[in-house]
Amino acid sequence: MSPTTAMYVAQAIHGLAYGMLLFLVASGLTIIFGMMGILNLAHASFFMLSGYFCYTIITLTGDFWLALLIAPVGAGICGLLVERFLLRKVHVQGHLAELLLTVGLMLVILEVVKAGWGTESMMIKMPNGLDGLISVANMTYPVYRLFVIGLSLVVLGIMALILYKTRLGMIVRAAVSDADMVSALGINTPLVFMVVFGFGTWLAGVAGVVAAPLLTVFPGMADQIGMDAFVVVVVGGFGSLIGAFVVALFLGELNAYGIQFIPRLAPVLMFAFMAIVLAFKPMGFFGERE
Amino acid sequence: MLLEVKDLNTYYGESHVLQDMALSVDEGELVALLGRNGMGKSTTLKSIMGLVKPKSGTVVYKGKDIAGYPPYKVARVGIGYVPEERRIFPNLPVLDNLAIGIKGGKIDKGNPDAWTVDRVFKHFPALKARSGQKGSHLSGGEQQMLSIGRSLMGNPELIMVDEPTEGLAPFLVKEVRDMLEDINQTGVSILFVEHNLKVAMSLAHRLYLMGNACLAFTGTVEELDAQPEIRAKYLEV
Amino acid sequence: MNILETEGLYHDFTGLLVLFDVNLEVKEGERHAIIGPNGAGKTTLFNVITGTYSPSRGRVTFKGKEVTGWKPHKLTRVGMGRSFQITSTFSRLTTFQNIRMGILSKRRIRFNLFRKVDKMQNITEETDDVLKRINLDGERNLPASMLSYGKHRSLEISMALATDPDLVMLDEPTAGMSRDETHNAVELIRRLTEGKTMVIIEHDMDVVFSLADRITVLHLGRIVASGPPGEIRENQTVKDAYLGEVEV
Amino acid sequence: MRNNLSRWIYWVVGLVILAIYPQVVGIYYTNVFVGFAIFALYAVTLNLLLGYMGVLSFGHAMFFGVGAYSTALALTHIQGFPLLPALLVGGLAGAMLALILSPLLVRVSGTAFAMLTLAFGQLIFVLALKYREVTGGEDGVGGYPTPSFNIPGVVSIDMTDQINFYYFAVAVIIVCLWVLWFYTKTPFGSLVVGVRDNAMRIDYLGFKLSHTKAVNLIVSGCFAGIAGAIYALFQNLVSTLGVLDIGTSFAPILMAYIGGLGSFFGPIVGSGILHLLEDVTFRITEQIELVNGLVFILVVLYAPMGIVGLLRQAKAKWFHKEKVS
Repeated sequence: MSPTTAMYVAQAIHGLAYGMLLFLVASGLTIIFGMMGILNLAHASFFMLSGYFCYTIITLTGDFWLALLIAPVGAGICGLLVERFLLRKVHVQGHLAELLLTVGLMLVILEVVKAGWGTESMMIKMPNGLDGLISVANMTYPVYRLFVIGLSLVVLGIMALILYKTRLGMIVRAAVSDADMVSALGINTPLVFMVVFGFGTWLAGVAGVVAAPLLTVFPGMADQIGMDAFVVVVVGGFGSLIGAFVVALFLGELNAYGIQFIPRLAPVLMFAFMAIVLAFKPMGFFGERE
Repeated sequence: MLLEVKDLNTYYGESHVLQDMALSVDEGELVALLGRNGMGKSTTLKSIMGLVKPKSGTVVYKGKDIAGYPPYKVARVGIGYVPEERRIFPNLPVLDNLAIGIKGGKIDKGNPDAWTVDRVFKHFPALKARSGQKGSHLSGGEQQMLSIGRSLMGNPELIMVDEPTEGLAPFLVKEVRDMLEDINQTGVSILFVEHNLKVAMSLAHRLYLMGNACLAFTGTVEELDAQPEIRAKYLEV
Repeated sequence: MNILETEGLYHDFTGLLVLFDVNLEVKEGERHAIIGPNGAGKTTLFNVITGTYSPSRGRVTFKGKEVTGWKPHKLTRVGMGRSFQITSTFSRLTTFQNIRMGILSKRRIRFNLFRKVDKMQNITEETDDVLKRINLDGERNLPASMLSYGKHRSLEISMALATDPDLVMLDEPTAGMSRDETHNAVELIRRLTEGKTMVIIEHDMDVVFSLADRITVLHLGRIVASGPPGEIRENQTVKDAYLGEVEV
Repeated sequence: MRNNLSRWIYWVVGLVILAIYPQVVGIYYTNVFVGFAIFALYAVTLNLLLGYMGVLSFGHAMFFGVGAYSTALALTHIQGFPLLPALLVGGLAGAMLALILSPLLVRVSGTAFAMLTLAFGQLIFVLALKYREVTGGEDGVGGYPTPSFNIPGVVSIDMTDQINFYYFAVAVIIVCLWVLWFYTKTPFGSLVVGVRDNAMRIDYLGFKLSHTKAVNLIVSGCFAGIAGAIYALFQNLVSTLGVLDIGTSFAPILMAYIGGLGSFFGPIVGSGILHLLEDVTFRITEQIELVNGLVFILVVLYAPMGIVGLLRQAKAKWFHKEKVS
């Protein structure tokens, strides 16, 4: 294989890994939006928070796998609490109030993190065995990125199973189109909202831990992925998981190749892409409602 | 009394859309709620269901005041709701639409009277043929049947049906009317809002007539028939 | 002379055909009622004529000019006004402000940035004049959302008329009104549309037969009959399609 | 007549207070006031969209920032660029940006509008960061000359003097606020409110919805740009993180929301409250954003109608009681 091809393939894997991470973050965002109508601007903050949890757990125990297990759960619990004690209270005031509340939350989480862990970038070592390169068919791949892709696929699979094979999933899919009606059929929708919100933040948390060794942990670590996740949700269509998946992978690749060829314009490309899509499809590719 | 509503007051913002509303439904009864547009019929159902929060008043269901309960709790005490526009889940197949209505997700095997998918299909044969279709692919009449069937899956003792025949083709109007009567025969009480007077008068045991935001008349079909001036004032246009 | 004509109008919603070869003719100065059972396509026909949708096929001609696919604001500017079946006012604005919108439009005041609207004496006077004529001067400073149902409906109709259109399209103006309110609304409509052309969708046969010079019956997206009230009353197709059903 | 008289008295008293303010409080609070006034204007322009037209601009910093950068760049690169044109350049830049974006923005409302403005705001932020040779990136553009207020042959006032600048800025901002207030009272202003309540009906009354929205957008962008221009003159430094970042977009939303969306003056009150709060906070902690975040949360939870709304409620209650007793 020629070096150029190898480079293309390497970029593709980079893009795929980032796209998968992006999907983990965006999927929670889009389900929460679809069900509750809340555009959660603090969503990426949970991603970052989980990264810090991961750092602390690794510092204490030295075990990445333990961090992967616990940190996202910690982020998820924070999400549950936020839904239960803050968002639910302002639900009656409408979506603007909810949106602003998440803005406040975003600022608070950021400042709390800065106060608690400082503003330095902190390295997270890749777990043993995943830090090397693997060579297949004359080409080398970074193992960790393959691991990211694999893990994301597993999470994706579990999510699909829950969503399409369980009663909870059925309820969630129904609630995305009409939450009030679901409630009128005897389902405790406030509880479902809370669980889904928690699950969504857990997903962001998983992404946070997995991304930590790649991005390092610092207060700005959520900036790009948070913004990208919004683009994914908007372009893919509010509330559409399939849309989020397709667009996340596409953006991942766009990002990877963009950085390769036009480093300065790469982020611009993404926003331009979003503007073009919205100009023609204000609901996004797979969106059905405002 | 199965359901007894008293002094119910509901506001949308500052406008007082239900003023001291009162009504009752007995076991096995078929009760119609009539009135013109904008009088508060749908709001009455929504206030009972908890979809709109009433400001004051009592909603006593089987001896328990459920006013102000969230919708899911109202549903759990045994009230089914079939909304205007049907509001079926468009992206779910018919079977899943029905399954969502099952309380707790399991059909009570110990109860021989429990509603099952098969039993719903027996009442609405048209749905059976469409059981794999997505909700959005159904016709208006089929959606209405599905919406009623979905509420029955929760084994309610009372269902509240909002405008069951609205927007349906004439031959379907009669069909839906007959289905409601049929379901009532099985022991389910029904409170329904209807603006097709013919359907309402032929179906209901008892009627409530709403004037502006409050009750204007209550009685049997014969009693309303005997008072043409009331009918003229509140119903005919 | 026809003020409004449609020729071979078709419209469909993703595969579902709701208008089928509709040829409607409305003469200048006449009061034309469109009746038909629910789902016949009456409101869709209104929406296609007033520019909410473009028709899938066919032509709309207004005042001798082809206006197929024109947007609502353009149609309003050449003299078409409409009211809605579902009351559609500016809910947080007062009755006065609602009507004033129509007066501003009639006076072609759009991008005036140099005077306070409250200080425009002639606009205020004209608006108050309209309010008096529609018996809403007592509710002048009430937000539209606080009006009673009947008065809210009157406001809805009056907003369409405030722009002083040559052709008024009223979509079920008396829907949900009591008999007294209906009676008043009919009088109001009669008074306000003096000398104008009116097309009205209406379910109340008393209103239709007392108001209309000509009636068009729509059934399943097609025109099944069109003619003066007496003729329509006797038409067997119409009876089968529609009139037979509304009797209680 | 009496009403007119009392209005005059309010104006005169207000202006006298503004005139002697710097002498009374000293230079530090004079500058705090200028900061407050700039953001008051900026928050009012946001409320033209949010409170009047009913759409949330989530990237409003782009108008503010573009105005600030244009002024800063004009002053940096054009020798002897005069003061008032420097302000105009900022306003023009904001208006131009709004004009360019309007074909897209007028098509959407609700969440889509918020998202689209957020996206464009970020796009411009990223562009400014990347094109360092123009914008100076994170370091920004600074140290440009501050022109004097010059009417040839009549007067020349040195604007590097902070007291002088205070008078200049406050005068410009009062004029701008008055213009905007007048704008909301014009026939067109009443149309804008109509868009908020029922956008569809606007079209059926013969007004063109998209044009109406676009003009309001441009007015909002223009005055946000002017606010940015004053900021550029005031700070003598314009950096990406200072004028284009997401925090600069959130600030006016918070101000408008705290003050109350329903009134023209709400955002001004909101700006005042936040600036006071900031001043107090700085004495205790550096973490101004934490306080902002908490304020966001608390206001949404406990004062959804804003401070002006709370006052109105209290007033209504009070008068009600009075009537009863």
